[in-house]
Amino acid sequence: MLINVPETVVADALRGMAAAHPELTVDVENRVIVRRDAPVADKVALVSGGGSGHEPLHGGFVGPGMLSAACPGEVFTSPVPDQMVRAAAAVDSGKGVLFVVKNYTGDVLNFDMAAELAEDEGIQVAKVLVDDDVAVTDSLYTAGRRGTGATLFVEKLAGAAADAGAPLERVEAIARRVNENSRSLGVALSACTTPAKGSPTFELPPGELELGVGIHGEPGRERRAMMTSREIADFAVDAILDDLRPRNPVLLLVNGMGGTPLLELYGFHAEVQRALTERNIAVARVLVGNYVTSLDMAGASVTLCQIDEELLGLWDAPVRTPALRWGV
Amino acid sequence: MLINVPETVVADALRGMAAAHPELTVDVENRVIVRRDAPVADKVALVSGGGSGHEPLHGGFVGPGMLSAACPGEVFTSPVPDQMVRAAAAVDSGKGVLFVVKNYTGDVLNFDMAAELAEDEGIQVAKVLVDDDVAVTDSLYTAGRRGTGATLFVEKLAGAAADAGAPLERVEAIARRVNENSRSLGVALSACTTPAKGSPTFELPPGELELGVGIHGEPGRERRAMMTSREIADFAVDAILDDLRPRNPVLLLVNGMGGTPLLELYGFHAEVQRALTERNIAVARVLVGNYVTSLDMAGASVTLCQIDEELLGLWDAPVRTPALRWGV
Amino acid sequence: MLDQPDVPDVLDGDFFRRWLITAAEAVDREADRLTELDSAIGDADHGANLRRGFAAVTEALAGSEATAPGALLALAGRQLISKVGGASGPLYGTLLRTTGKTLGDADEVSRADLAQALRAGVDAVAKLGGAAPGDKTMLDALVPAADALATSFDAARAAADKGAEATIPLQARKGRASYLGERSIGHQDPGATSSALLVTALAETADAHQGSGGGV
Amino acid sequence: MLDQPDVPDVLDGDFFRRWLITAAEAVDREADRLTELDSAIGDADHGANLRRGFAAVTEALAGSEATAPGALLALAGRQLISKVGGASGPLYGTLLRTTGKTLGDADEVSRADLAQALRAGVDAVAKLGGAAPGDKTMLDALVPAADALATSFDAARAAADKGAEATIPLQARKGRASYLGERSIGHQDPGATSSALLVTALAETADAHQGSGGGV
Ligand SMILES: Nc1ncnc2c1ncn2[C@@H]1O[C@H](COP(=O)(O)OP(=O)(O)O)[C@@H](O)[C@H]1O
Ligand SMILES: Nc1ncnc2c1ncn2[C@@H]1O[C@H](COP(=O)(O)OP(=O)(O)O)[C@@H](O)[C@H]1O
Ligand SMILES: [Mg+2]
Ligand SMILES: [Mg+2]
Ligand SMILES: [Mg+2]
Ligand SMILES: [Mg+2]
Repeated sequence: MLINVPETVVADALRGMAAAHPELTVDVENRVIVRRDAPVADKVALVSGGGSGHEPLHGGFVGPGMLSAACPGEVFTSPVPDQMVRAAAAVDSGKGVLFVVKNYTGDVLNFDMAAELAEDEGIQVAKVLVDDDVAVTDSLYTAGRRGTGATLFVEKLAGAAADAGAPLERVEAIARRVNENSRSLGVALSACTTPAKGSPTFELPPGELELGVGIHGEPGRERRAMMTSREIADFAVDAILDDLRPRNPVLLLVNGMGGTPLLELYGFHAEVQRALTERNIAVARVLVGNYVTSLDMAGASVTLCQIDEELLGLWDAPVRTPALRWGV
Repeated sequence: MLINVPETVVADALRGMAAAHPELTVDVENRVIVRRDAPVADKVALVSGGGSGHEPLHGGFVGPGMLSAACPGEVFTSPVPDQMVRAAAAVDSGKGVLFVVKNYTGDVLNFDMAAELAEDEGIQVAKVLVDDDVAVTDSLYTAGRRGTGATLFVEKLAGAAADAGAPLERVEAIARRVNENSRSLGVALSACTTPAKGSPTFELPPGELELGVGIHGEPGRERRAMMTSREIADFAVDAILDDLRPRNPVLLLVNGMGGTPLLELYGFHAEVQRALTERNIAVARVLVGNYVTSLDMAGASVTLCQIDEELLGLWDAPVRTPALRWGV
Repeated sequence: MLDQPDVPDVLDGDFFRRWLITAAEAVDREADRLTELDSAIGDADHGANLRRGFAAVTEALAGSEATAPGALLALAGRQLISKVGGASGPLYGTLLRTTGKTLGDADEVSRADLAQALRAGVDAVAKLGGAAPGDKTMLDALVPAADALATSFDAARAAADKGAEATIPLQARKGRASYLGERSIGHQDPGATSSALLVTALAETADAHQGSGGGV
Repeated sequence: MLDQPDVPDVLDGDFFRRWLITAAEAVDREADRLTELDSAIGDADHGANLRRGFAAVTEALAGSEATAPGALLALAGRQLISKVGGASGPLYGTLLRTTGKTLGDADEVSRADLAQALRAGVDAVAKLGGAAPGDKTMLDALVPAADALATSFDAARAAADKGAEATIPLQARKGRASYLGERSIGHQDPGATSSALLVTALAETADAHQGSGGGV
């Protein structure tokens, strides 16, 4: 690994982010990444965060049109409440703060504690849980669906709504709507290596793959003999459409897990497009790249979000962050 | 690997690029990626290309402010003259075409042949060779320095000059100046796996690294026991400064080889910044990310380009491509 | 001694400090094993998480004048909440904070007091995380340990160890191991394992306390 | 036969077609080995490159009416230039095109004619790539093979094989193997190896030609 020691990986990365992005204020000690111009007057603020190792999520999505601040935890470990409270205080303009929380026990518990503490400090807080991963059954027998690729959609679309001046309840409602209309499925062609462990999180022999993986190097729901890009695309699209049958056009995210070359990811995207066309799903907008990663894991995930005119407008609205930028 | 069969990897990727980027015209059969609005009247055009496997280079740099067209070859294999001639014909407005060529025997020979053929067709062609890699001694005993990270600088700065209306000789002169003022060094923490071979291009035991690697999965100049991010940064910066002692501020590219997590790359960037500060090198602008990759290779490269006011202005000029975009 | 298997019974601030430090040492020693267990059915960070948290506890203890058992546990719990993150941070933090708060500000407490307070702490963990015994979580070690502590320190240790081991055949229903469905079967839960470490540290502290004459 | 070691000596279009197809088969069969050699000191694509190129040659031959040896080689050379890329595409393409052009439009040529034309082709490769024998490239097999072809097909085959093997101890001075400096020593050059394959295919074609009674 290209690191100094496992203990300083997150702090080192934050120093590197600070030097790379003058438009952000990076508090390395307290682990908070904030838009330099925060708080932006009269605007609802968005705060997200989670374990590190998913870069560019979330820090790379801080900026006009998206997040106001991000709180990076240790690798694959949710941040602590102190970070979120500090972030909320830094970005709140008085119009309130939306916490965007991926549905993992750790993230939920820490953000819940933070929301209580922030409210004690007089900050109005709303929360939205992202839980889009169809590999996990949402039942009494699980911690519920995981939050994965849809996080990008929630942060972008709710961020655009906040930019457009929507009040907190409205921004929250949009975030919830985006989540409810989004589904993802991920596959791993290799495990990933966390700095703390220093070796792959699980053994995956070459010639096999894991279907239905999350973004934390966990094994998936099922192991199979290697499939072609075409077969994986069919599998992922079917798994998603089993659960969400979009009647409107969709936003499509074909996301690399970190270790899959962009060359392969584009090829996989071609197969996903084919699979969607064959199933009569219209794609309104698409994003292909490494956005919600699992360190160096090889693999990819597919996320669909059914949209309407309003959400499409929010998607096309300008965004200016390290990892996502378009419009003026 | 996330592929169908090795033989269709490049074609599959081009189909995926076409579907992802409506602002590009992708000729999958003839393997040419062109700005949709080409030829742009009264503008010098830039054409580059090289083996695939380095994405987003070059196709991801096609667009306003950078390349007019790119020609992707097979994985790690330079494209053939037919592609370059076709690209030149598609983008030439009559003001001529600059070929940006990375200095590899294959690229040089194929672009040379293409230049002859294009000139036969009445297209004015100039060429610039990029050879920035200090790991290779430029002598009678080598094929000369390799072209690596500086390609991005050449394409961006010469592209901005062309956009600003400079004639062919001037665009060529700027490209040459950028190359002459740029130096790179790369390290590999793993080999990469090409689709055709299906296994790593060389054996690199965990706990060792290769110093002075190129971008084609070749072994480097030297193998050593694993070094820390800090040590690697010192090594790379010293190797570069041995050869180029900038008196002006520099552009800095901290480039991931593809398989190194962004988290680690940002941390490495922090160490490169420290190393430069300690050596009194001022950094004017910086780019951190996976821009000139070697498929799934873990590792990073550092590129410095000494700049003046003119080049800085060209750097800050707007660019709108899939992989690089800023300004209006 | 044979008829006094359960001394000491007067537990002062010193005892609680030593428990926490013994626990921190055990966590540090066993961190790799905890991470290994977490990599089988989780995300390979449990050892690193607790090591970081208990290092902060040790440091906070050194910088604090507190002597009351309740205050010490609450201090440790707050450190875990502020420094660990993940699922185990809030859960263990709540365990120690609630246990500490329940003990109140007495300078000395009995084993029975501790057993009762621990029970309250475990209940708070169950409430916060929504899990019950059998879900393959830390509760599978903590619930039987708190019950057995009413009998003796040794009984608590044995119950925690047994509870941790008993998670192996279970299918997880909470935490990230639950994502694996049936594939979570056959692996020991990392959180139950770390809970057993903490209870073992408690029993060892009691053993030493007794040896050093600190017991009744 | 013993005093006729060097038949055939009249080489027609059919002979050249069979040479190119035999070469294509050999390249296809040995592609993995070529790639393996290229992965030691290059970029692991030489086998795939030539397989792609010679598949295009085979296809182009099938679609062409050409019968003159020179035209057939030039056609093959153009295919390699248009389909291979990399260093070997222009170099092998130039080899065959120049050899073909030098043979002119005769319907039949002698071995001596071919030896002379191949010499011209090899010179063109040396000029294009700027390499010389001893630089650890395809020239280390091609130059001695072209010389020996003046004597016999078998001599050419032996010389090419020997030349390819002799690249092992050399340090590369051209192509991407040169980037490795001293680390290029100890590996056989992929391009010299593929050149030996092509010359072997030539000698095999001659053997079969003779067997089938096509010789003098
Ligand atoms: N809802 C819950 N209730 C009780 N314990 C839980 C719950 N969820 C997870 N745990 C415990 O937490 C442990 C994992 O802790 P850790 O690895 O530090 O956090 P994370 O799962 O966030 O990575 C599990 O082994 C389990 O014992
Ligand atoms: N300048 C040169 N002159 C002659 N042959 C060369 C030269 N450069 C490379 N070669 C030959 O080309 C071979 C490599 O071909 P190939 O792998 O297909 O191309 P690339 O090096 O572009 O990947 C080398 O093994 C060598 O024999
Ligand atoms: Mg975790
Ligand atoms: Mg090549
Ligand atoms: Mg964990
Ligand atoms: Mg090669």
